Amino acid sequence: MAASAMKPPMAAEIAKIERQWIARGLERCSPLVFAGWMAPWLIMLGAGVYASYLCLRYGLGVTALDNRFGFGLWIFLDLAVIALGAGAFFSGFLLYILKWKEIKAVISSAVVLGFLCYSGAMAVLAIDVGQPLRSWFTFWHPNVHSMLTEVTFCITFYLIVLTVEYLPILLKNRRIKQVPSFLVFEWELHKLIPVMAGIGCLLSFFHQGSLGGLFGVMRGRPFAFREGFAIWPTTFFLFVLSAAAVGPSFIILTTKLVEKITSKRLVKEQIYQTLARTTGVLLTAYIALKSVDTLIWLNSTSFNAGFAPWEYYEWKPFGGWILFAEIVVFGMVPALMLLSKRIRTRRGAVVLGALLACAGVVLNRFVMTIQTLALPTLSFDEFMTYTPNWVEFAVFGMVIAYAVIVYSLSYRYLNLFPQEKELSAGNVEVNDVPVR
Amino acid sequence: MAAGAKEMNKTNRKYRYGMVIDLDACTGCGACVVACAVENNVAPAPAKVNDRTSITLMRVFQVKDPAPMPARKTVFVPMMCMQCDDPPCEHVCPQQAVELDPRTGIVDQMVQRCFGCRYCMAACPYHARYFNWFDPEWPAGMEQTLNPAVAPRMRGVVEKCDLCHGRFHEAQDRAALEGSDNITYQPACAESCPAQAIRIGDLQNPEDPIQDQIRKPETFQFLVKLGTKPKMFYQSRRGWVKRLAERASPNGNSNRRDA
Amino acid sequence: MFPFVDGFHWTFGHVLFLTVFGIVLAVIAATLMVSLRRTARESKPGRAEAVRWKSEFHDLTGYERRCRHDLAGRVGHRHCHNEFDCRECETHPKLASVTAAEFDFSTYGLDYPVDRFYHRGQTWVKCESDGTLTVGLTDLGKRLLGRPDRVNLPNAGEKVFANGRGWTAARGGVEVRILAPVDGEVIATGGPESEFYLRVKPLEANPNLAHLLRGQEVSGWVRAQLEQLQILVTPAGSTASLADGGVLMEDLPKAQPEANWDKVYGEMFMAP
Amino acid sequence: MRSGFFFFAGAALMLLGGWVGLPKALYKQQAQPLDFTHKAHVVKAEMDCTSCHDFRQDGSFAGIPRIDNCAACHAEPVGTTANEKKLVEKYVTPEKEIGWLVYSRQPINTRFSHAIHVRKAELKCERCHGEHGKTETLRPFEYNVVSGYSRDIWGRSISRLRRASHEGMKMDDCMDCHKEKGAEAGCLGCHR
Repeated sequence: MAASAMKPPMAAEIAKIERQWIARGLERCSPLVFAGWMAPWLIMLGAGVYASYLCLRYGLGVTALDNRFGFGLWIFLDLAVIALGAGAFFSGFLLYILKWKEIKAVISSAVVLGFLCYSGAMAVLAIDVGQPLRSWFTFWHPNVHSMLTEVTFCITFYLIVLTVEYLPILLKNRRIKQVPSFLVFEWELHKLIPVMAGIGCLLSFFHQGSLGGLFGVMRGRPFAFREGFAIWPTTFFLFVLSAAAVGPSFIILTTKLVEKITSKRLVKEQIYQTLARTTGVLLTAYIALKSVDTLIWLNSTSFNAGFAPWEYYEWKPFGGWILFAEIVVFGMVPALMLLSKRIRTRRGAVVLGALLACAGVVLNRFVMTIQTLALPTLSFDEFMTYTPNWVEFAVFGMVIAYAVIVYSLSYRYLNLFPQEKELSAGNVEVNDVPVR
Repeated sequence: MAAGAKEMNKTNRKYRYGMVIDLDACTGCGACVVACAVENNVAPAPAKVNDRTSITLMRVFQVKDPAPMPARKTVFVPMMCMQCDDPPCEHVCPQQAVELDPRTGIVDQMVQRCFGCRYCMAACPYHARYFNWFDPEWPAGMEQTLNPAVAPRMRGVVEKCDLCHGRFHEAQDRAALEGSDNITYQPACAESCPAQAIRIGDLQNPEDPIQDQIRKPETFQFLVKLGTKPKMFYQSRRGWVKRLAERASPNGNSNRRDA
Repeated sequence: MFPFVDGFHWTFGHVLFLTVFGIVLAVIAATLMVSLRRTARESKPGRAEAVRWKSEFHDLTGYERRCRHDLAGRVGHRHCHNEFDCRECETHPKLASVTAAEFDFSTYGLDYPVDRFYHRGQTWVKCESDGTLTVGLTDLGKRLLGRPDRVNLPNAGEKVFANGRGWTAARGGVEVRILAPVDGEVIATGGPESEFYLRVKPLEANPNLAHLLRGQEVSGWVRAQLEQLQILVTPAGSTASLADGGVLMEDLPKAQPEANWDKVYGEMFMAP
Repeated sequence: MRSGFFFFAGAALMLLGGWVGLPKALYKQQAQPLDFTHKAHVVKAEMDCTSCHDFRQDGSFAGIPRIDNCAACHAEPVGTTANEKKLVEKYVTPEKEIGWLVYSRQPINTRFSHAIHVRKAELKCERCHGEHGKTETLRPFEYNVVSGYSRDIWGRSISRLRRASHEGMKMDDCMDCHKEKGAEAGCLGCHR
C-alpha cells in the first residue's frame, strides 16, 4: 500500500479496481508492467489479423503456398500445437481416469493450454482453407473414409469439451464467483468434469491418431505411406503415443517458463518429476515403436511401392541426419534422460529433456508435412522447397500471440496453479513447517 | 417403379474412358495445353503467378535423358489427371467432393462441394491437381469467349482434368437425341494434338481400338507400383523413356535435374 | 451426415460415425444440461451459500484443512474431508473422547475464554441462558481488523447459515467476508464497538455446536493461526518479524501497513 | 410463471412474424417484359410445347424461343390484344429479343439435359414445369435476393413440406427422382 501511494493516483485507482479481479493471496505485477508485457503481443496479434484479412479478402495467393506445397507452415503449425496441446487430454486422463491426484497442480494450466492450442489451430485452419464458409460441408456431407473428416469432427467436438472444461476455471475468478449462480454452476460442472475428461480422452485419442493417419494413408506418397491395422496406418498409433509422450513435457516447459517470467514457484518439484518420468516412459515406448516402424517402412512398404529408401535422403537439406536427429538426438536422448532418476533429478535436466522431447515431436510433424511434400514422386519430377512468406509467418505469430495473451490473462485473473498460494507464502513450503 | 429402374439401367451404358499418349509422336508443341485451358475456361493467369501457382489442368514435362550433352535426348511427357481406378485423392476428401464416376470411370472433382483443404493435392502422386489461388479475372470482353458447357471455378477450390466433361455432356445430349447409346467424344487435348499423339477410348469395350494400343509392348503407365490403377497409358519404343515409369527402376535410372 | 442428406449411405462406416459422434454430442449436452438443472435447483439463497462453502473448502490447502483433532494433538496428520462440519462426521465422536497425553494449554497471550465455542473463520459463539446465541469476533480477529472502516451487518430477521456469509467488514480498502459460525435467525446486532456482532436465535431448539472448536483444539488452532500469520505478514526473503513471545499488537494493519492485507484477510478469515 | 408465458408468447410471435415476413423479405418480384398466354397458344392455336421449345440440331435444348420463332405467326397482329400489338411493335418489327425471365433457370454450375430427360427417359414437360402450358398469364418472376436464383428452384412452399410433385427444382428434387428411377448419376452428371 505504501508503494502504491507513490504512484500517480490514476494508476493506484486502476490497480485497486483490478485487485478485485485477482484471486486473494496471489501476487501479480502492477497493471502498468502487465500492460508493458502485453503490448508487443498485441502488436503481433494485430499484424496477424491484418495478414488474415489479406488471405480472406484476396485469396491464398498472397501466401507462398503453391500447388506442390498445398500444406505448408500452417499445417505444420497445426500438427505441432495439437501434439503439444495433448497435455490437456493426457493430464486429464492421468488425473480423472488413473486418479493421479498430484496432477491437480497443473490440470487447470493444461486445460487452458489445450484450449489455446486447439482454438489456435482451428483459427489457422479457417484461414488455411480456400473457402472457409464451406467448412460446414464436412459435417453435412462427411466422407467417413477420410482421416480429415475424423480430424475435423474430433477437433471440433474436443474444442467444445475444452471450452466446457475451461468454464469452471473461468467462473472461479474472484469477481465472477461473487454471482451465486455462477459459483453454483461452476461447482456442479466441476463435479461432472471427469465425464468431460473421459470424452476428451476418447476424442483426443482418435484425432491425434487421425492426424498421423492423415499422412499415413496417402498411398500416392510413399514417404508418408504406412501400412497398419484395419483402417489405421501405423502413423495413427505413433502420433497418439508421441502426443501423449510430449504432452506432459510441454506442461513442464510452459510452467517453468511462467515461473521464470514471474520469478515465482508455481508447482512443487515433485510434480515436475512425475511429469518428466511420464514423458520418459512414453517416449521410450514411442521411439522403440518408431524405430521398428521405420525399418519396416524402409525395407518393405516403401520398397514395394518402387521407392528405394536411400532416395528420400539424397536431397539436400533433408539428408539422413534428419532421421538420426528425430530418433536419436530428439528421441532416445530425452527418453533416457527423463527415464533415469539419477539424471532427471539433476538441475536443469527436466527442462532440457522436456525441450528435446518436444522438439523431437515438432520435428516429426515437420518431416511428415514438409518433407513429404518436398520429395518428388514422378521419376522426372524435381525436388522442391518452399519458403513461407511474411503473411504466413504473421498468421503463425498471430496464433502464438493469441495464446500468450489469453494465457497471460488467465494466469493473471484465474487461479491456474493451486499450489502457487502456499509456495509463495514467504518462500516457505508451509507443509514443511513443524506443527508441534 | 422396379421395372422402370431396370429399364433405365439397361439403357445407361457404362464406360471406362482411358487415354493412350504416344510419347514418340509428341513434339512438345503445347497445343493440348492451350486447347485444354480454352475448353475448360481457365482464367488468364495474373502477372504474379508462376508455374507453381497457375492452373494448368494439363501440362507437358520436358525430360532429358542422363546422357551427356551431345548425345542427350529429350522427351516431352504430357501429364494430366490419370483418372485412377483407385484414386488416392478420392478417399482422402473429407466432404465427398471427389468421386469416381462409376458410369464413366472419370474422377470427378466437385468444385461446388470443395472447400479447399488441399488434402487431395498432397495425396496425388502425379501432382495433377491445382488450386485456385486467385480470383479468376477475365479481361473486359473476354468473358464472352467462355465455354458455356463448363462452369468457371471460383477462388479457393481445387480443380483438375475431368476429361472434358463439357464435351462428354454434349456427346451425351447428341446420343440421346439420336436414340443411340454410343457416347463418343474427343477431349480438347486429343482433338488439338497435331501429331495425334493422344487418343481416348473405352477400356471397358473389348472392341474399342484402344485395346490393341494397350497391349503393345511399348505401352506403360506411371507409378503403377503405388496401386492407384491409372487409366492413362503412355507409349514409347525408347528404353530410357519407358524406364521413367517408376522412380527406382532396377537399372537405377536417375533423372534428377541437378544441373 | 444424416440419412436425408445426399451422400449418406447405410453402410457400417456411416452408421458408426453417426452413432459415435451422436453419443459424444449427447454426453456433452447432457453434462451441460445436468449442471444447469442442478444449478437452477441449488441457486436458492441458503443452498448457494452452502455450495460456496463447499467450493471454497475444496480449494483450501492441506495445511488449512487440518482436522481439529490434529490441532489438539489427539492424532497425527489428519485432514478434514467433511467441510469442517463435524456434526456429520463419523470419526469425530470417536476421536473427541481421546485425551492427549500431554498438552499445555495456552492461547499465546490472546484472550480466548473457555466458555465459548470457536469457528475457524475467527468467530466465537456463546450460549446465552435464554437459548439464544451470541456471535462475536475472536481476539485475533479483532486485532487483524483493528478498527474497521466499515461493517455491513445483516438486518434483524435475516437468516445466517453456518459457514455462510455472516457479515462483512472493510479495513484499508480491503473488504472481507466473515463466516457465520451457526445456523440461525438474527435478532439483534452489535458491532466493532460492542462486545458482540450478532445475536441469533438458533433454528432448532437445541443447536448442535459439535462443529465448533473447544478446549485443547483452540490452543492448537491459535498456534497454527499465529504461525500462518507470521508467514503471511513477513516480506518474502526476510526472517520472521512478528513479535514472538510477546503479545500481538492491538491494531495489526496499523503496525504493519506494508503487508498484503488482502491476502492476510483472505487466509485468516477463510474468504478466498 | 407469468414471465414464462410472456417468453413463449413472444417467441411464438417472432416465429410467426418470421414465417410470414421472411419470404417477403427474401424474394423480390419482377414483371415479365410482356404478358404471354400459354393457354391461347396451346388451346386456341392447338400448338404443343415442342412447337416453340425444341431441340437444336446438336442435341442441345433451345429453351425459350427466339423472336423469329414468334415472327413466323406474328409478323402482323393476328388478334386484337394490346399485348400482341406490343409484341409486334416493340419486338418483332425491330427484331429485338424479348428478355424473358426464366422461372426454371438453374445456377451456372448445373447442367440439365432436356434431350436425356425428354427423349431418353420420356418425361413429360409437366413433370418438372407443372401445368405451365395452361396458364393464361405469366406470373411475376420472383428471385432470391441473396442468391439471385428463381423462387421456383426452392419451390413456393417455404417449408417444402406440402408441395406439388413438380414443385421445387433443388438438387434434392432431382436426386429423389433419379433414385426413384434408378438412374443415379455421378456429381458431374448434372454439374459442370
